[in-house]
Amino acid sequence: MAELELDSITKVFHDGDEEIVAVDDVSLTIEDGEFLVVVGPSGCGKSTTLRMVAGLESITSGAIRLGDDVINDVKSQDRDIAMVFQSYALYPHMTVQENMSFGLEESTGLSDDEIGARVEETASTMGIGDLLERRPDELSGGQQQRVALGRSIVRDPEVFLMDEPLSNLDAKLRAQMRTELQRLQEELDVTTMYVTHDQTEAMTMGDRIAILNEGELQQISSPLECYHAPANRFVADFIGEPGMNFFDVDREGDELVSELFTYPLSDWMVDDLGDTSELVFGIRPEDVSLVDVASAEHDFEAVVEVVEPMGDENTVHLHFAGHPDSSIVASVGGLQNVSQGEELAAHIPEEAIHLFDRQTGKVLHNRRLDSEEAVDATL
Amino acid sequence: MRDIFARRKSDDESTDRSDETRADGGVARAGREKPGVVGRTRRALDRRFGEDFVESAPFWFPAFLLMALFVYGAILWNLVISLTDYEGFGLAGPDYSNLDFEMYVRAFNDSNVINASINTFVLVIGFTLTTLVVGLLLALLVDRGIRFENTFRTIYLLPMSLSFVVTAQFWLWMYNYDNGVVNIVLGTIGLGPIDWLGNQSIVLWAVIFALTWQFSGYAMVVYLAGLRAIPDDNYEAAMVDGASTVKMYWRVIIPQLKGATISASVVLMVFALKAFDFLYALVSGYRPPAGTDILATLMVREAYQNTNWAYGSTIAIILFVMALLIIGPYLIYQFRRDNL
Amino acid sequence: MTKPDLKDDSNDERSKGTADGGRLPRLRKRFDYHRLGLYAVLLGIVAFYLAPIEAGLVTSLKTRTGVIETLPMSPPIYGEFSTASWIAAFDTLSRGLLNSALYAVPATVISAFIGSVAAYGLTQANWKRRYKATFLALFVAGIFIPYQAVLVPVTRFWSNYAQIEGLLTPLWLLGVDRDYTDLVELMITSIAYGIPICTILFRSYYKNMNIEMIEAARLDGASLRRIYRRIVLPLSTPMFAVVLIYQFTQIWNDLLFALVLIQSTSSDAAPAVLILSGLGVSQEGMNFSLQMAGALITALPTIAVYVMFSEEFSEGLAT
Amino acid sequence: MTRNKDSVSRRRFVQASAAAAAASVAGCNGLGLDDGGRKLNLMHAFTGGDGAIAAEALFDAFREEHSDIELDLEPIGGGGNQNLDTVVANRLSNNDPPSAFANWPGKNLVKYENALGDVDDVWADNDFGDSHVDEAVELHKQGGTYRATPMASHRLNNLFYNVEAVEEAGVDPTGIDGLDALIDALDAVATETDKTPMTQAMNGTWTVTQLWAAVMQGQEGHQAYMDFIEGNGDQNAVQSAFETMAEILENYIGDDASSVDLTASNSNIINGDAAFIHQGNWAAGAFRNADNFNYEEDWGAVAFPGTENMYCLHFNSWLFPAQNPTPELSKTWLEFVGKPKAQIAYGKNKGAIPTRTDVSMDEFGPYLQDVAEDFAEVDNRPPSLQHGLAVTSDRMSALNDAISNHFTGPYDSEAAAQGFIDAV
Repeated sequence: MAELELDSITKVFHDGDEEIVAVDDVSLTIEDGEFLVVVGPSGCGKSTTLRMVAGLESITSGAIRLGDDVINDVKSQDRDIAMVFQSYALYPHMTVQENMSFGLEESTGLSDDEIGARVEETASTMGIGDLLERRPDELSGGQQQRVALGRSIVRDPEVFLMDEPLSNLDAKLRAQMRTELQRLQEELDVTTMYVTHDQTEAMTMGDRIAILNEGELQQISSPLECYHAPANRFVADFIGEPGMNFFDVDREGDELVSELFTYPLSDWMVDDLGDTSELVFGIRPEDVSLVDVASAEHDFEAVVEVVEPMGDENTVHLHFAGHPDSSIVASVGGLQNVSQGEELAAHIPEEAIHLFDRQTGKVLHNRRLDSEEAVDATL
Repeated sequence: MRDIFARRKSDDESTDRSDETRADGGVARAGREKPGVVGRTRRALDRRFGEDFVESAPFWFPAFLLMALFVYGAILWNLVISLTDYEGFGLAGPDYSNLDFEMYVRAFNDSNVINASINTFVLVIGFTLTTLVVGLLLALLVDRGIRFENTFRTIYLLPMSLSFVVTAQFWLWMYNYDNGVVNIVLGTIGLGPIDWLGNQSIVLWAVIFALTWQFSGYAMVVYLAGLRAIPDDNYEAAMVDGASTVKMYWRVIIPQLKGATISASVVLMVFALKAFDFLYALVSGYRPPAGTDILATLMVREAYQNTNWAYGSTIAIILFVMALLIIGPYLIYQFRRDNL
Repeated sequence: MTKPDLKDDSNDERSKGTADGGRLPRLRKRFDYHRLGLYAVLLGIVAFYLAPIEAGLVTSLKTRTGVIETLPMSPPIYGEFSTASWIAAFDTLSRGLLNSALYAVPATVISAFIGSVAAYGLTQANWKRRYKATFLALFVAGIFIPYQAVLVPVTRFWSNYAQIEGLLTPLWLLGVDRDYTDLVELMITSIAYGIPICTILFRSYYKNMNIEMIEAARLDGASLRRIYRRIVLPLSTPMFAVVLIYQFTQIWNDLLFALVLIQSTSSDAAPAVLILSGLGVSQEGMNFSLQMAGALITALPTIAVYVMFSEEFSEGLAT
Repeated sequence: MTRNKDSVSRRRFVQASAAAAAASVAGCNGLGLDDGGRKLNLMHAFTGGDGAIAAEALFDAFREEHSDIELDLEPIGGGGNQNLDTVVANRLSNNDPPSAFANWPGKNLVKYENALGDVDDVWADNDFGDSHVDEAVELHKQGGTYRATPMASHRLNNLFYNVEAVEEAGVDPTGIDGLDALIDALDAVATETDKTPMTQAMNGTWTVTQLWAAVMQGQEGHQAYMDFIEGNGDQNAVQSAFETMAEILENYIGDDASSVDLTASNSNIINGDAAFIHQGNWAAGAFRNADNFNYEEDWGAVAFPGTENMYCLHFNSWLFPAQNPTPELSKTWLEFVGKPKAQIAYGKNKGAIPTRTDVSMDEFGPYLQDVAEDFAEVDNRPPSLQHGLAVTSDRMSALNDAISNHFTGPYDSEAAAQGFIDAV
């Protein structure tokens, strides 16, 4: 087991005369035994990063260290890294047994008996002990997924890499495998780098998550931190479903002014903002509460457009009164009765707002976490 | 699928950046592979041509070398020989010291070459068109959900498995003046007999007919593959729109067979350029029946029978250029469609 | 080139008895007379495609007078039946059949193998597109060049620069005729000119192979060579069938290289097509019965291969 | 280029060492060691029918005399020596010449310039110069040196006929004394019988060129023909010969002529399907080998109309390649073919007369005896056009191109004549 360190790695692809920077100066460290989820929209460079770690792509600049060794120029087959692919990439002409033995045969000097024993042991841990003689095309998708995992685990590698391994499963199986993967990873305690575009997987599985966009690392921290204290507007937008509401605002003294509303700030807020006056105002839908009439200074009149009942909660799409083109989303309890066309007020608590620099996207102020109860109380 | 196309930058910017990171990563690079000559060359090659250029070389290089020597090296050598005056028995070999275009001048003034070029052109165009049309009709017939489709297809394609030499023998007999099937069949409807292989003005078409017999099955297979790639709903939509069968094929289906037509045409044209085997076997000699002399036969006759090596090479180059005129656009077409 | 998807389609949907007429069910139900006409046309075309072969077959089984006196397509049932032509043709050609097999089989196997390895290497190489395209274009063009353009250099190469007769001394010591030098030259030539098509055929197959699977094997610790040996080669079996059949037919059937490298039909090493090209045209005159028997004997191996593997054959063509 | 010399010696070294190795392994030297244990490699085109029979008789006679020499025979079929020439040309180009090959002497030697060796000693040692006909002496020399020895001679200006057919038409072949008379005779056959008046193998061009030479000689005379082959041809004469020929080919040779080859045309005479044929007298070999088809009873021969006083000359000779793989054996062979035993064995079976003047014609049968008599009596012995003696192979090829392009039907006499004049 070892620590995996990415030190300012960059990947440039060439397409004709054009250079495409797929991964741009990404540095991060995965602690020994840590489960890091790399997440980002498609095309953000997450898979390329993973493939550079695997040795399947060359590194344009920067260094990758495994333990104390730089592995930039170590061939894939010598890196002692196992990878689970989106397509599972099982060898179709081999039985499950052979699929799982292959890596051990190629990368270790173990005897056939030892290999057999290890394969059987791993297979039974994975619950595929009775499938050993079957070929991949005789297996269900979930079983193939297990075999692919088993094939990686049996090698007992330094690092696990997983490239969207669950995306080919149906929703239910995916949820089930998510938990199982977490359990396995904890048991095995192997450094793991897990790539996904699915934020649910990112939030639920990782010890930490790394968020990439356009090849650049946006933030790396625990899931909750990413959620509540995003480093920039992109992270705030990307994490969370439904996504954060954003409004362009200008700060005028101790007020935030947009064409939709004017939002007075308390003194403790003003201090955080420094000189920047062009801002983006952000508020998560669950932090918006709906009240009958605008009674406080952070209440704004709004009209309900659509209500999407989800059972435990309702997602409510509204627009500010007098601004039919505007839009704000609120998540409210499933039992709160809201109907289309209803005129009411949206309460946007000051404790819960995020403010970003409109130019750089960087966060200037994140919500206060200790005011959680206060928010709830207003409901 | 990889998600790589993240961001486009202008050249300048990215160069700056990589320099920058290189400076940053100085410590990290200390542990890398020692930059020996081999390593440097390898890295330079990989950087120039793409990743894995060197690593994959042991696999593709032997094939590439054999092909480079036997195909492209030989063509270049042939070009050089065509610039010499090499003829007769090569005890002295070609004299490479004195290269000129004399042979080309001779070729362009040689009525045999002009004649053979015209015949080649007629053969290539006539053969390709008839074969495509016949192949398309066969494909449309076979694609109509018939029973025993495999059997029909196998039979139509059967001649394709035969050697040109075998085909020539069969058609020599088919075209026989007194006893050939063709004349006997025509005789039953009161036509002929026709001297298919002896009459200069029709012999080329007789050859085209025989070659069509051999290759239309091929065109059929290519068109079938093309037809099968057309989604069923295209047929259904056309029928819902009330188009007649003929109109549906003409307006909806056939236009979608462009790709198949291009692939098949190129292959057929090149087959026609190579029809030497057939014509040789027809007479079992280097001079094909009058009226069918094509560049392929003329080249072999000049070189191997008349030992005019340089002149033969010159004709070969003319033939090669004709082939290039067909292959070149095809390759560009394939490149544009991302098939290369 | 067109993608080969003939096989799947025809097996699954059509020929396995879609009694309701496959793609155009409505048409079928509406036009049953047309259906009848369709089969009549199809059978007529069958007659056209089989006529030369049928005429050849019956002619080969007739006496020389029978050939002249009976209709060319009528079977030899009125006493003009004779197997003499087959016996004579086989006598003349048996040597050639053996020679053809001697070079066509190894040349087929070797060029297919080289093509497969090369295509594998190309698939692995993650090259810049423009180089890759150029490289592939060279291979594709290599399929299509008229061999006339290399004929003179190839003959000069073998006769003046690559004299392999000495290298084969052990063969001569075993009593093999020296004419077989030419056959070895022919074999190597056939291999070299078979490489472009073999490579491209395999490439079209490997291109559709799951790249992640290869990468998985890499990460499993296998070298490129081991990956080929243990993953790619076993998975190439269907394509090997296609390439071997196609290449074998091509090499067996080719006359041009045999003609310029072996030259004489009387050479001990003359392949079947070369002997066939001169068969029956002697001072004896055209003996069509003999020629037809010879043509059929020469064609027999390729016809047999074709009929047995017609699916693979058409797949090879359509690729 | 010196490289070729190197490669020649390299090849020969390789061969020699391989042979030496073979000999030492075999542990004996009974392999005919004169030329490093190699066989006498002979290439020829005497395949099928009378050619094969004559060749077999020839080789048997040689084996009788030289039982220690092993023969490695390479017969190469195909009309007019075409395929043989090609194979020989390639073997020579590839520095892999045969021991000797059958071919025509005369101008035909030009294309083998520098590729043929010196056999002056063969001629001198055996007094071939004295024992052979005069024409043979000059025609076998190139650059003042003998390059080949002759084996037999055919006559080219013949008109053969089927006796029954001409009788049915009421034609007396011996009375046909010119081209006009020939056309009358052909016309008589056409009107009086259902036979083809003249059978002509039109599936190749060589028979047409050959016929033209005969018509030229018969209609325009010996001198006009000689002028033509020397390059001073009179265009009118050439064209006039073509016009006459066009009249024959258009009207009297049958509809299927273009698919008829030499053997089929011979068969037409034998079967009685045709009345006349113009051919070299190898046709007589084919007639003789046919069952129940006898000279003067069933078939006859006259000189081609108008050429009664000529013997259009053809030689079957054996050429001696330079860089000879087996110089000693090859010379033994060339000596052999120039001697009576070989000339009788071959000639009587092939329908050719000896090139020696001292051979008894007893064994040759009545037809060839008549030919030999004619040979001795005629005033002129012009060299054959299509069979190598009169023009180089390049020119012959050009002549055949002209025939192929203009005179295989439709018949364009003017263009063909122009082509011929340009060719020589």
